[in-house]
Amino acid sequence: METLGGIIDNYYYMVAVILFVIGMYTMLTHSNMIKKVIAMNIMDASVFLMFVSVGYAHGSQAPIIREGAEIFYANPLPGALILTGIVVAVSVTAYALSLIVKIYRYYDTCDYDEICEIRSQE
Amino acid sequence: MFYILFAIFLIIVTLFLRLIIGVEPRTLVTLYLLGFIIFLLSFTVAEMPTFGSPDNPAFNEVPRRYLEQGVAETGAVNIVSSVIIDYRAFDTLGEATVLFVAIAAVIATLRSH
Amino acid sequence: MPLSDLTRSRGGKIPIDDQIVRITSRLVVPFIQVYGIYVILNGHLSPGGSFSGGAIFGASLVLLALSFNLEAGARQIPHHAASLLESGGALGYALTGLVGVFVGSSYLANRIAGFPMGQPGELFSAGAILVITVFVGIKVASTIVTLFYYIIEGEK
Amino acid sequence: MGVSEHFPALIVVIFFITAFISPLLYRWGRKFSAALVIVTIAAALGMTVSLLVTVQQAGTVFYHMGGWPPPWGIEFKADPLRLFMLLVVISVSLWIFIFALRDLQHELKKRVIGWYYTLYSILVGSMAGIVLTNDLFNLFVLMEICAISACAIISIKEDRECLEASFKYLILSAMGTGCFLLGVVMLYMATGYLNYSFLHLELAEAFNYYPRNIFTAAALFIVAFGTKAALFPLHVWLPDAHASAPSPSSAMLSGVVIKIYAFALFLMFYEVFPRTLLEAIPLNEIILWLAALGTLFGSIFAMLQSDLKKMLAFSSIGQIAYIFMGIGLNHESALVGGFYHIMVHAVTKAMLFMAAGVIIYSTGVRDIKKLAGIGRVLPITMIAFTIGSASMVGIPGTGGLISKWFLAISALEIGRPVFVIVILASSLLNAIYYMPIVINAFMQQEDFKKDIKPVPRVMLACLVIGMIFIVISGFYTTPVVTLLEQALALYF
Repeated sequence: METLGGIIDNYYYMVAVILFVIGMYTMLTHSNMIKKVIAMNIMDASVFLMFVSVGYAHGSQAPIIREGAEIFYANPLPGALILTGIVVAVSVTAYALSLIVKIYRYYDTCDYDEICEIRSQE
Repeated sequence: MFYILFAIFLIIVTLFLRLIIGVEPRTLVTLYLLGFIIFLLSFTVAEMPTFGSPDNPAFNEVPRRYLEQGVAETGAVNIVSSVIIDYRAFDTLGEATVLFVAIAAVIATLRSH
Repeated sequence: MPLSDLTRSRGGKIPIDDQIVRITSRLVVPFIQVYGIYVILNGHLSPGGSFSGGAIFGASLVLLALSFNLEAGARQIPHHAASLLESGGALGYALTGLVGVFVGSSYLANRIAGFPMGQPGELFSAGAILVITVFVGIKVASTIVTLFYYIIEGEK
Repeated sequence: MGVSEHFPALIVVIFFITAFISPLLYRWGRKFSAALVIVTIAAALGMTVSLLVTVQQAGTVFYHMGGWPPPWGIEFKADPLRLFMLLVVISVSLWIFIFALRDLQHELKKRVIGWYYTLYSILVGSMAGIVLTNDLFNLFVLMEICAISACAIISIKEDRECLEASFKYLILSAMGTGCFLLGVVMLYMATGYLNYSFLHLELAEAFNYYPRNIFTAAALFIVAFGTKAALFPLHVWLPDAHASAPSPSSAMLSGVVIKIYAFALFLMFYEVFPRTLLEAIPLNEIILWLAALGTLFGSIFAMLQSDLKKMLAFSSIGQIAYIFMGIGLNHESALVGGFYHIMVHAVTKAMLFMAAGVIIYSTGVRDIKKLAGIGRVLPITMIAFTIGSASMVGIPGTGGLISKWFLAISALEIGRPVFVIVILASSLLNAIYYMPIVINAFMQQEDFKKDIKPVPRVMLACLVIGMIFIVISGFYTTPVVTLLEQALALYF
């Protein structure tokens, strides 16, 4: 019961974990390359969700300082790190897509199993 | 007792998935593996510092200094900006390099084929 | 239908040839660009910053290329200019960091390297942060445009 | 002090600056950018040596980026062990780059060679960063730079196999970094720090409150670095990627890149996680057994290959496992063996890939069976191959013996003779697949085709340098071993 209570308290983290596993499942079982790239993005997004929610506290506001007001600000560090993380994920995605474009040129398919079949026939 | 019940439950689920829905054995193995991972991770989640609580370990002196002295030390009102471009500027240099290397990789790949 | 088939069937052009799209995007693009520049320059004052602003600015150029045709869009930013901006943005960042080494404080130092801090909350404040934001904004905008063109050209 | 106190940052940054400048130089010709990269690597080498001298005199150097002290800013740390690693990385990459200058001209299209130099420079810079950084998130960013540039120097070759191999590598390493970042989140959540030293202190206390977080993080780190360093069951991407790449890329990837991740895992275990964690759950044991399986299975898979480069790639899986064995044995002299193996294997495997590259350049043959009698046509290349194989097997007089010796001795000291048997068995297996190639190459009286391209002198000179180094590392071991013992004493 204690475990269940902990999970309900931390439902943001639980959603992130479920998303992570969905991404992993898609990456392992689907043979379509574009789906693999999407799965990679889902995994990254789940980790970002988890990281950003670490920085949140109930009732806190965005960390843009306003003079003279007594405001409880959120932790700026996770948000700042995730900005970096998102750009990194975008770069990897761009490169993976460019590889898929070229693989499609050679085989006329984006499906990994079909590519293996084509190669075994040659 | 609990474990026996759980094992019977698993066997029934396996038979249901395999015989009635017709899931491939490979997918079945992957599903169980991922179910196991979810199981372990949810135990971890249950023990994590409570979400949204202001006395989490993450709210230590690091963000406090950013929030209290960030404006004076970096001159930027947006603390996220002052973290990414001043306190942790090398990360952002790495990030610009990631963008650059992505471009270089894309150009190299597309031009060579 | 994959994008490559579309481009092949229409002689290498993306088949958007619509008056409404063209005029609307021609109207909207300047505003998007100004907004992008605003987001970049206010990175240290408000939410946003170099990456969001650069992405907005780059998206405007991509919109232009999509609503007209690729050749006209490509004329907006020739390849060598794009690569100059690419390298220039990143190089500017790395060299701004070197200022700290030359004055003897530390790599990527801001206040202790003697950048003018200004009054917090004003546009020209925060020293190196503003400089670096502008460089990274240029870099991100040109990256988005270059990625778009190279992946489209790779289709041909 | 002057500029020299900024060396830890400059070693990394000059590679990035070179990479940013080099596309602008293509208009005036590739020679300028090649020269620029060579100058950069040489400068970095000089800085590393000077830093090593400073560190040995004055102790570990910390460098604060932007002048912000550790929990707030990013810190670089230069201790003797990291500098040893850096020295290996930078000098091996200089050596491979000189080989690449000549070899790439027949493997790549002319218009992408310039981009190869750019990517190479970023790759070396990011590896230097991974070695030096003392911050988890910075490690993540640098790992991604390293992953993309490593994939790009594979896919740059005009061959569709390279594209697939590179895609596979990219996806798996993206999964690895995803797992790594999840681990970082768990540690950050429990402690609020990202700096290694602060984490180490704080985790010892946080272990009482959030043990599961820390266990999960450790497991995720093993998966992440295991994937990237091709630890045995996670190695699936390696053979394709390393075999299909252009020869200098193979040398670089097999020789240096995978070891960087093994080193990063070492740092996680010895600098980040508290000792109590390793006592509470046998993480070392898991790594140790995976490594033992890896040494055996890597060699067994290698035996089944008919392609020369694929065989070398599988042999890398067996050899990287020795390094993990050094980490897993958790004993000082085992780690000396592991780190010695990092150095020796970096040189040996790079040289073997270079020799394979020379053979392919000159004759176009990749099939192992067709190599019979090649020793009479390409004598220097095959002598290099022989010495490299001898070092892989661990024949006395080569560096490969020394590392295996240290590993075996420490396995005996801890009282685990099983691993001595594993090391012996894997050496035997290595001999089974390396020696026939060598023997056939020299003994067979096959009439080789006459259409053999003359091998450029630069490439042969590179092979000779490798040979000399392997033989020296087999006899004159004292300076490196002393350095490693002193460096590792800081971790125990």
